[in-house]
Amino acid sequence: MNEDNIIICRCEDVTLKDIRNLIQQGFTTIEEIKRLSRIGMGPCQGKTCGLLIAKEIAEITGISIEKIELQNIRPPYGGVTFEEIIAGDEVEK
Amino acid sequence: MRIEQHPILEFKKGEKIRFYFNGKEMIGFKNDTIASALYGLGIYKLSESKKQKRPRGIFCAVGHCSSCLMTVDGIPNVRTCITPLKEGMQIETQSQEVIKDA
Amino acid sequence: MKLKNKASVVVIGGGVVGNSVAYNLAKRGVKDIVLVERSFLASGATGRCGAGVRQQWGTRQNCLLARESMRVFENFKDTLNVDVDIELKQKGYLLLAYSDNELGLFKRNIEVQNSLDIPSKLVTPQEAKDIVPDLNIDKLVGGAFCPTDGHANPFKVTYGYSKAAVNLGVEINKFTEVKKIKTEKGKIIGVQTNRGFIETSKVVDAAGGWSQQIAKMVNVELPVYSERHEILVTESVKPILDPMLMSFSYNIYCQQTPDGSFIMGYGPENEPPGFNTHSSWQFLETMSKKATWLLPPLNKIRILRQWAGLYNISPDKQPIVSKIKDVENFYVACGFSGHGFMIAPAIGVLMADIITESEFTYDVILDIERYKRGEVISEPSVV
Amino acid sequence: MHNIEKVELIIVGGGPAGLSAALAAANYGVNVILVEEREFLGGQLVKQTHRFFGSEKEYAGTRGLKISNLLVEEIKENEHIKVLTSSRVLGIYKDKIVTILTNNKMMKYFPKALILATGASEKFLAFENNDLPGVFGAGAVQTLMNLYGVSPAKKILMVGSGNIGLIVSYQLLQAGVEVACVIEAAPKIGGYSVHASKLRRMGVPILTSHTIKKAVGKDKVEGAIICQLDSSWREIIDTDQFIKCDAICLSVGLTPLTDLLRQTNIKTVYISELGGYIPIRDENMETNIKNLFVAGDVSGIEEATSAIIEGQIAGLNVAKRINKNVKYQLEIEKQIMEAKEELELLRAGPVGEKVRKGLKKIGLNNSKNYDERMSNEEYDISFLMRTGIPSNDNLKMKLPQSEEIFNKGPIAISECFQKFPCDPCVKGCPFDAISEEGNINNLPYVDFEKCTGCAICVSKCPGLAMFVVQKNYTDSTSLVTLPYEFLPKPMKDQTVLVLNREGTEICEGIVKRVIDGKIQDKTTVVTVEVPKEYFLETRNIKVK
Repeated sequence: MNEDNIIICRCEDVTLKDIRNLIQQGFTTIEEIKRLSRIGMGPCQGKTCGLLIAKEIAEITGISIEKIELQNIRPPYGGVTFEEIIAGDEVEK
Repeated sequence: MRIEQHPILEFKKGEKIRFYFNGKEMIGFKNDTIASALYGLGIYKLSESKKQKRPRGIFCAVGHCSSCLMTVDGIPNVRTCITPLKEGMQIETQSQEVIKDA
Repeated sequence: MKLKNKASVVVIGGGVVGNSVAYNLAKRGVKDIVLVERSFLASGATGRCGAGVRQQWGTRQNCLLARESMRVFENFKDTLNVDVDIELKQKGYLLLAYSDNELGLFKRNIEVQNSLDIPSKLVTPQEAKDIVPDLNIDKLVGGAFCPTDGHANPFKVTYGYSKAAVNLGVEINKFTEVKKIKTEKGKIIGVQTNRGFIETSKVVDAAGGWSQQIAKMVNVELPVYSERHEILVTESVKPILDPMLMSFSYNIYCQQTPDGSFIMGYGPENEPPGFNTHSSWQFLETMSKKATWLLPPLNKIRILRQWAGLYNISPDKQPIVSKIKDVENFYVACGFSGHGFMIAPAIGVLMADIITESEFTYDVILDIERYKRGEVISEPSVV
Repeated sequence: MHNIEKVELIIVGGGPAGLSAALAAANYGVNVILVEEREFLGGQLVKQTHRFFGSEKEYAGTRGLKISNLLVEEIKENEHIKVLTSSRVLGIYKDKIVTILTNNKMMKYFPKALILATGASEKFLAFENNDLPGVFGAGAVQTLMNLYGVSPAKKILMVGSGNIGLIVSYQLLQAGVEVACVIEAAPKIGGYSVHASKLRRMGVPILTSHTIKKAVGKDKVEGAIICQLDSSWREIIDTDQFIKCDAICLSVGLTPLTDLLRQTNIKTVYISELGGYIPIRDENMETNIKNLFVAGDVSGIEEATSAIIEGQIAGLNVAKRINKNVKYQLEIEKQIMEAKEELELLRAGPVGEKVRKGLKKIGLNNSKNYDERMSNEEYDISFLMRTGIPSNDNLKMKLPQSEEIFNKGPIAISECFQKFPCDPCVKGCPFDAISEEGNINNLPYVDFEKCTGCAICVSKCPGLAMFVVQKNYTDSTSLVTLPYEFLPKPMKDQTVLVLNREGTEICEGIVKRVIDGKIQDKTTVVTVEVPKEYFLETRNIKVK
């Protein structure tokens, strides 16, 4: 299959080829691949691409998938606008 | 394309909702989300991917994958698959110009 | 991948400073350089900072270091001879003054900056509005603007330096944590890591927020402490903010990156010193009020993620780039107080001068003894 | 300035696990805030038009969406439960504050306990053009069809033959969508055999050891290229095949949605049998962080029934901690024990092996040995699990051994050959003619002496695997009663086409009886008269 035409990260438009290149260059953690290719930085924060990349790393490096960690998840889950935050703080108890 | 009759479920189409897609007037139904209304009208491409401009449409329909992002009433990146359709909504395909300068 | 067990110098810390030092040393012909990083490269402050690149400083030497670093950023590929796009965006920094004496300070700084060919200038509130149409110029007294300041991708810069260093023979070891620095009669004999012992006589401490912990291994007390600074990133939207917006009095920095997302933060009040990098909801609340007052269109924009990193604060908020008298061949590059990324290229050159005992390329005084000599030049322009 | 609301229990997620956790805790006086991101409660349940498996005690035999309505009704009546729909938990912070986005405001809460029931998200698959519009997750197809009445396609390719892949394929047929075929990368079907048989008798092929290589189309799916895999799942060259379709449905597995969970410093571990990275927790569903519980698919992928029970266990444990009234403590403890037993029973049998193996890896190997309480008859269903069609040996097992049983009149035949926990046929038979020898995981056997051929079981069976046969209706014809859930419905005396287990037309038949009452709940029971030689092959009809 043509790796250029296989999308791993929908939010940031990253292909399987990009991911495999990075792994082969020695970036074998999702945190590194994220910083260099922006996977996991989009609105879905790694929900669709996380597992796929973990499997690629396991396949190419031989590390068992149990040892591969997904990226860190930080608040706010699903996003929140500045306005919504301010509105919440101004509600009088 | 709407399911007219179903052996298990009844789809009592709620009242009509008028909305605009890239400026064109369209009709959806009460209880529709933006994405389900568009899909029912045969509109599958909801946006373009960031870099390669590949067509993007509904994938998960439960608000997880962010593949259905559109600009709604001027607000970008709205997950249309979980946003209820409302009267008069302005929906636009969203193709983000990525600023690549210097 | 086996760890080299003998090195001429071991650099501790895989951030942008550590990699810049390793590269610049190798460029001077120093052989057998080994860099050790306990996690992945740029996993510390480098990878968590706002990554602005600014030349508008108050002290002459900071301006000098920033200008020299900007030259590297401007032709990164040729200087380091690596094919890495650092996504440099040069749409300037717009500093905002909310009092006459703050504007006066900008004026004096601009004189220093212009004397070093840094093209900064004063701007009136209206000129500021022309640069940032959505800016709320209420209460704004004036500002300073330098068109060549901007933003670079911190990960790409770090990986660029590390690639260049490897090309010159440096060994980069990720996931390698320093446990002990062995000394005999006050002389360094080697570094003990979780992956083995490296025999060396020279060590460079570029461990960012943990520099003081590394220094303790050779019982040196560095006059620095670390504190948490929080930061957030929004979703990507169409560009509405070209320059980095920054104000010391209003205490904020805010930048729209090439990708279209905003990165912003502010200097926390009464943050206890320590190594805590947890996020807080209080930060979201304060940041929201500050940011939307300054740039109203932010109201409708979604915050995607918040995180935190460590500032390594020195007494005068100036870097400490120096050898340590009591421990031969132990060098430190720390205390960047939140602006290490933007001057890392020059810091690497300076540290290479110190280690190879050559004549300083830049006329700067950043040695640790300055505190004892009382030559403390405090740098006002820090958020 | 910081208005923080102190509360007792926050439950995140309004699906089966969250609903049952809320009810379990609120029934013992705990004040619950149930937070649901969508504008409706029920989670994925509301899209499940099929009848559920499992024990009748846990709603088995009822359609998914009805179970949801039952639970949601109870929630509405319980004044201890405050429901926040269209609300999303944003953050769980170190200082135990939980921020929730509700009616456009970020509100702050300080809960004593937290139950995360955030369910699962669908796995994505790497093949060419996998981001083309028209490539859907199975949940998306169900959402469009069953929630919004929008048809996802005219002709669709189903990738994956787990229960979801099989059930969604069947629901697609009901919605009038043609299913080109179901492809499965493994050499055998993943889901229950009864679901596969339902598809095969509608003429839908199931291709094992096949995978998708490419979606074809410019702005929308117009077709797909599939290929064959060898035993180690590698592509066999030149086995590419083009499938004409205008949508591709991926149901290649769910993975726990642990995003919120991983904001805390909870320990997670990758367990392939449970769908991916799961939180470490004890048998009371509590994680390594005190008072932080998990329930449902987020704690490991299983089905809705186990999610409901896990929700009960988590809810009851919170009640035990918050409601200090000694009077209740014993009662709660008893209920927790019962729920754990129920769960263990549900996970018994060969089908539960994968889940048990996964749970064992995090130290939850349930002490009781399942296998000895089950009948240990061994029989080979490998053909069935590869094709969805029972072998002749399988069929012989369920048929009467002597000829004259057929002279007695109509008798029920169960084509359920796989041991999994399910008992609606046993519990539903008014004449106690069907038994599983006391263990829900055993195969059901019909006692032909007691069976009157009343066909109640035909509409009760969640797998539509019960049929009634009257071989000697006349000397040349037989009557076969079968379940039918499609449109148009047949009418009495109408001539229809008769299909066998592979969906091929074998003869014509005359409809003698159509039962479509309330008890049938939309599984129409059709009795058709067929030539006697086809009395054992008649499994479906096509109304002209």
